[in-house]
Amino acid sequence: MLKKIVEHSQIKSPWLVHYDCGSCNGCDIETLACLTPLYDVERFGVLNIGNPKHADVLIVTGTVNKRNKKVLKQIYDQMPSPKIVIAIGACGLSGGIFREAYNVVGGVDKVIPVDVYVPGCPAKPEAIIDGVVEGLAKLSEIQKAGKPKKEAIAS
Amino acid sequence: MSKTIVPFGPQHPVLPEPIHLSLTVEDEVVKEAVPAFGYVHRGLEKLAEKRDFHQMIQVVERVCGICSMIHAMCYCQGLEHLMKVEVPRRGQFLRVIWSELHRIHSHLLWLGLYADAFGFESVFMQFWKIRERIMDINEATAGNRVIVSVNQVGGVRRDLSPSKCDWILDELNHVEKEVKALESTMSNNYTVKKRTVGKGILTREMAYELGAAGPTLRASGIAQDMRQLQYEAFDELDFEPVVETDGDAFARGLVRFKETIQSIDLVRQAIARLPQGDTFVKVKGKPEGEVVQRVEQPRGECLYYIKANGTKFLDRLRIRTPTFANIPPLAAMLPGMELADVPVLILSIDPCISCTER
Amino acid sequence: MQSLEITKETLRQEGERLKAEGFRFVTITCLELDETSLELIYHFDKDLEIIHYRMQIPKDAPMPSLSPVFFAAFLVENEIYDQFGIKFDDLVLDFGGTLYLDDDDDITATPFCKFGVKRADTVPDAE
Amino acid sequence: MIKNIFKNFVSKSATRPYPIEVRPGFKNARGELDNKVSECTLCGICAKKCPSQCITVSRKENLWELNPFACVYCGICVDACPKSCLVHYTEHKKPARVKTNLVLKKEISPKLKVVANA
Amino acid sequence: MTLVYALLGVVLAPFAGILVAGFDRILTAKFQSRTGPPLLQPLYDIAKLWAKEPMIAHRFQPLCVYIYLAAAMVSVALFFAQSDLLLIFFVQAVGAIFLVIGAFLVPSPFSQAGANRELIQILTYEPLIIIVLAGIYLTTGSFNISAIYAMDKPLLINLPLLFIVFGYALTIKLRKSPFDISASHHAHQELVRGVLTEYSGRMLALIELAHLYETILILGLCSLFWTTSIWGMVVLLALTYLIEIVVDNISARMSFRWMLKSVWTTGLALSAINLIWLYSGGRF
Amino acid sequence: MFEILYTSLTLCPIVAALACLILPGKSTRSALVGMTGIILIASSVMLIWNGPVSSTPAFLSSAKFTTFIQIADFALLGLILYFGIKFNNRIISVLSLVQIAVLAAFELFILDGHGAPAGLFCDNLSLIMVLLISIAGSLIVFYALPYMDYHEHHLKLTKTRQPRFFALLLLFIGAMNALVLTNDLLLFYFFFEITTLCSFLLIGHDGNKVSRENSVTALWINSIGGTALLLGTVMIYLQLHTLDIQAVIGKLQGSDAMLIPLGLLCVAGFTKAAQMPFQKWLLGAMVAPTPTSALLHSATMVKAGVYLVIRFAPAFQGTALSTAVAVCGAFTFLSAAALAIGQRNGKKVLAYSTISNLGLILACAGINTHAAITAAILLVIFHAVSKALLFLCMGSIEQHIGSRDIEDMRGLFGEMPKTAMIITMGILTMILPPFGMLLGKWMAIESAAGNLFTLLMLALGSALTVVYWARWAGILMGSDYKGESRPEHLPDMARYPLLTLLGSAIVLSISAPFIYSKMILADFTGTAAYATTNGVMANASGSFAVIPLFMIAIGVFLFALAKSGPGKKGAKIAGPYMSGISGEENGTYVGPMNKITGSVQSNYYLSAFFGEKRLSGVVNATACALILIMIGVSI
Repeated sequence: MLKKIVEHSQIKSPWLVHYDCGSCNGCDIETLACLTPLYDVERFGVLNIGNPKHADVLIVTGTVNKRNKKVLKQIYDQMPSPKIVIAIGACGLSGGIFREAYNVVGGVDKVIPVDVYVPGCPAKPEAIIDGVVEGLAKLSEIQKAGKPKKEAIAS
Repeated sequence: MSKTIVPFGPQHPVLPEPIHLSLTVEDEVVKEAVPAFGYVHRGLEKLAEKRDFHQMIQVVERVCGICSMIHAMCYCQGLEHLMKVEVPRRGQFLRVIWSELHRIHSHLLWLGLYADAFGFESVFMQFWKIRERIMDINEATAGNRVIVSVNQVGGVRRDLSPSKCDWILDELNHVEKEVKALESTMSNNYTVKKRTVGKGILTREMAYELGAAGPTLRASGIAQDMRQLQYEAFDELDFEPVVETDGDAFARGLVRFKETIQSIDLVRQAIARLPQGDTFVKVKGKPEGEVVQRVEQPRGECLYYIKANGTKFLDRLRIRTPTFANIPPLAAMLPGMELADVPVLILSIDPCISCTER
Repeated sequence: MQSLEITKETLRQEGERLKAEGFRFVTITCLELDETSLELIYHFDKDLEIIHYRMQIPKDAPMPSLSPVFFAAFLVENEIYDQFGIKFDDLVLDFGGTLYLDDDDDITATPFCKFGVKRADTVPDAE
Repeated sequence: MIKNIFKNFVSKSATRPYPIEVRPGFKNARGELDNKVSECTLCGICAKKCPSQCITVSRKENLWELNPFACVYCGICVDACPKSCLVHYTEHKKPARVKTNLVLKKEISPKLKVVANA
Repeated sequence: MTLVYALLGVVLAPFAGILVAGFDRILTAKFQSRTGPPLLQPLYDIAKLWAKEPMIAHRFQPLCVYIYLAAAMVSVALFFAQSDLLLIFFVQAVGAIFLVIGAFLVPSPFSQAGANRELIQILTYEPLIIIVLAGIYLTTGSFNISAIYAMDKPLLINLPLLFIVFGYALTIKLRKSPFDISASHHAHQELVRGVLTEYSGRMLALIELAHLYETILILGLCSLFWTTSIWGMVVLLALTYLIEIVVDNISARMSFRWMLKSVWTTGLALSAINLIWLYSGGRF
Repeated sequence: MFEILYTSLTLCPIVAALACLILPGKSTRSALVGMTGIILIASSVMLIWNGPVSSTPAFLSSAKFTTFIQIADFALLGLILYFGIKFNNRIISVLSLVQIAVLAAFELFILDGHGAPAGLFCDNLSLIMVLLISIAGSLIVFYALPYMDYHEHHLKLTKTRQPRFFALLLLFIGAMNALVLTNDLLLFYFFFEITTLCSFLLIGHDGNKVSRENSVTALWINSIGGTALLLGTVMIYLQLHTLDIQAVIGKLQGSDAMLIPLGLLCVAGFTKAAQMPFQKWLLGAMVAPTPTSALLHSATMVKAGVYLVIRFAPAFQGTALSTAVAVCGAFTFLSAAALAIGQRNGKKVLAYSTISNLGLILACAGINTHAAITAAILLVIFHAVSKALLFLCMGSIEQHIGSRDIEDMRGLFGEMPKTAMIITMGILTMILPPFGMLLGKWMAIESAAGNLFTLLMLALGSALTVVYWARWAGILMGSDYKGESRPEHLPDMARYPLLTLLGSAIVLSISAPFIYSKMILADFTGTAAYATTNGVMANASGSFAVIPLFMIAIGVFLFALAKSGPGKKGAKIAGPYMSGISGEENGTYVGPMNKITGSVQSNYYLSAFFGEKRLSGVVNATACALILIMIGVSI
């Protein structure tokens, strides 16, 4: 019973931490737009909690560059499991149009494991909502598979 | 005294973008603020050597997702100057319409973030709710909500049908009404005034000397707006730069608020005077020579320096963005302010770090 | 694009004069001309009029900084140090080549130079 | 502000109940990119024009390959396509758990093959 | 009998707290033209946090958190046992202090600054609450809650200004604008989440739980202002909470200096007026 | 029996003090000091066993003794005059001359019938005081033994000055014991002046410029008190023709007459208790070696002033003077707490906290109801114990880290876990329920609810108190987790006093209901202020469940302790949140120019609100005005 409540809650209460990892702001503002009245992701219990130590979902927008890859890694490490990483936008997925620029490392998955890729340039709020839903679905599948909680689903 | 050093950013929930400030504070009063950059630096000016000058349009659009259209417009203007191409009049008007729509959406976005910086969540929600109408216009007219990709060398890629124009006007009426309903909050609310009036004052002289640009400059009483250069169709449109004289965060807020209304008016004027004709001309050949092109972005004066050598790859592309110019004023206005004011002041220059670092 | 010539020696002096005349510092553009020389273009603005000053300099020589005259110049000079490796003396805030680039990478490289040179002197006070 | 929030309170909330109710996309919206590969001539203009360089065309293997996770949805390729066989759907591309390229193989009709051989 | 009441209070308070917090979030959403989360969202949040991987930033953090929770529970128990108001308040203060100490433990600038701000918040509301309680004493002749229930007239009639003063304390305690200075539910402030920054997972769940207890306690104190009829009490509570949410939505967050200055001056002035009136024998 | 105990409590330390001066050798001295301490503790315990008593031993009434005291009195004043002239301080000289003149006139012309001195009086209040002075005092002296070695080692003295130091400490304790046991006003005055002189000498012990200046300050401020006390005594005698304290109180109880001399006595108490505006001397006293500060702050010196006011409180019950004392005390409580917030010098925080708490005690004395006096006495007890503890810990810390700055104590737990633990517990006993200090504060606030100004100031002051203690406690326990805390060496003579004091702070707090019913209640006539059933202290206006709360607190504490602590299984240790750029070391980050920067933390001292510079002037002016009003209402 208690276990059910907890498992249900884990899916009903994803708290976000958003890191702009060198994005052009396009995906950032679309991520922010998700929180605003028209998309209102708080319907799904999503809060932009801003602090990796409290967060369940890491939303990364933008290309990883040589300086912020350490930041990204650190934020990921500071999140307690279970955690989900959602990469947003062409840059976050592969480096997008900037792949060949000299200071760009590439997609987010070059630094940390990514659970869901949300394409778009920028990804629309609808797509981001789809991404979060997809991420939660993945979490729920892992719960069903009965993996021990400690194993970060992303790792 | 007791010194505290706070690493503010790059991952910090009140800063929308990764910039770092090492703040030395004493009892939360900032004594020293040292910025650090490079968290968004991609080096895209250098990409001009790998992408041809047409493809670079899409690259410079992504210098900044918020004023993407205006970046591309400025870049195209520069190339059109080098290639001696005249954009058809209709194309010029359409560029004005989209660029002013970008200004509206950027300012609304900023007003929301600004309210969020001083902890006024419901105002943030309101502005972002209104902004969605502009995003819808963008998507319906140009196919994408944020990065519209309408520019090409020689004109614009999309056209507006008369019915679309009417619909835009209708939506803009709504926007104007809803924005004006928030006017008293932005200009009269006690808590808002307490948090912004007298914060981060840039005097007229300081603002000019530190090279501030855009609303930051105009809030200090200097009526300088690159649209006065009358590029594109601005020669035919009535507009006066919005100026405030106090130079504080409140004044900068007011300037952007009024500019939002002004831009709505400019879009209306442009739609009313929209001539018939082509939207673009075909361009041939390769650019050669060098040019400096300036336009007014939502954040201020943006400067493009383009040097071309007659091949399809540019020799050098240099972008001086408004935030780049506004960082020194920001560094100058932070000391003496409270830690709680830091997000407000950072927001008050409307920073676009991805512009700054490119 | 019309432009005036300026030299290292007259830079500060000219800057002071422009400031007194009410010019605003806009930016500096750096170009690579060939293997050994670079060009700096200083842009100033007054009442929407923009003027340009040009200066050709060798790659490895340090430059006087304009930032003591125009504070706003510190950022762009740091950027040029990062990208082209020109060292500016008397910078009011010296990032020492780490404005954009990171330590563990090729901080000594000059990513914007086609004819890359090793930076003569690297981070000033790195320990 | 009081007036404003009470107005919000009494009127219907502005929220679009997205995953439950999906709003139809705008007519020209640049959503998912697809290739009606049967009409494609594999000319490679799209690959050349693409600013993100996410399209690869291989005439040898008759493959048209798109990396939708690097595509910036600018629509240049669609505009440039001489056959108008590239389309943007108005719906956005759905998120995925693994990155896979869109690989389309053009079935070469025997007749064309003969021409090619000749 | 009092022990039974106290135990019941301790058991039921979190559920009531969840409902209150849930309504709060829905109402806030409505005021912002949003749909808002489900009613039981606070429960989901706490349950989820409870199941997160345990992670602490300092070895004594759990100590501080458990004491914070225990203090909140004991003060609620004392409240339902109709005990001494001052005592309840002091016990509650233990929790507040340990929350601060816990935040001080970690060498993180955000939690340290949050702790300092939290102390300033304590500094701001504590005297006000003591004065309000003294006002209650002056009206009823006792600090015991039972004495209030023995009154035949609601306290509010004699303590209208002190109720407003109490409202300040309420706003600070509920972490609502303009006083969401040291911590807030969303991290949209300069200190990330201030005091709460360094707590995570299970510890944060316990803090949220303790916060629910505190909410119930403070609403309970609020209910004392109208004890003569149950409807009066309900209406008073509902109205007060509604006003809290409205104020939250129509004001920006202020700085702690402003809070200290303005709340002390207006709060003390209001209470002085009300108290002088009581001292001079004024009674309805 | 009582006479023997009296002798061993007063004479024994004085003799031991002389012996300290004469006998050479460190080990002799240690033995002597240790023995005296043990005698003191044993005697005080036996005294309490003996119970309240009032007697006039024969030696006290002997003419020789009287003459000896008279001569000693003049010698004392002469010595003070000498110091006044030596340090070129006009106030001291003038005041001591005034005192000599008044005393001479008094003894020669007025005091002819003072043949039979009033003797000794030992009620429960005195008993409590004796117990505190003897036990806390002895513990402090024990602690001083290793401390002074280190101290002198640190000062690089060639010739030890310890004989003088320990002699003064013991003399001080003896004088204090005599002070609280005497029933004769003139004798009281004599011992009062001895404590003044002792404190002057102890503050100036290190002999450098700062300590000399501060000792002179202490002397001139306390001379004001001495003068006021003497004038009050003379005026009382002029009207009532007796110097018997109990007789004086008995005659004055409930009357409005004679408020001026009582007012003067209160002023004397205020100066000794370092109340605003006389606080300066106690702050200056911080330059002395820490055992001195501990002694001055906990059981002796300042408590003499408080004792004086509490002793005479029944005499002015219900008068305007009483209200004035309450307001003055409450004002000191508030303003000293505010000033403490602006301080980052740990010793100064402790000093302001002492001043503030004494203000609270005096405010209770001024409120002057049965409940309030109970609060005052409880506060005296708990404050003495906790404050002695805090000062001694502070001494250890200062010797270990070489700084008094609170900011330097960040993460002290990693450095000296035992001391950090003890001092944190000590701080918690100062501010948290169910410990005694808070019980006292609860009683004080409940008693003050009838007095608007007192109430407002107590409410504000108690909030301010929480701020400065809590932030200190917080940073003490913080530590870098990675650094293995190394075992800390505390000398036994330092550790046992600390542990004893901590233990007694807790045990005394638990037994507060018993202390009340057994020790305090007996001094009052009429109905009890509090009923103490089941360890709950309750009356009509409220209740404080001391023992039940303690049970819960101990249970929770043990549970919580079991849940935390080092190496708790399962829990991952995460570094602090640094906006995503933490450095390798805990609490550092990668800042601009890729430099590893320590993110310095510090508390807020809010000098704009609570700075000494900003507040002192206003506070002193207000306090002066209040003191004048206090004397004014007496007229």
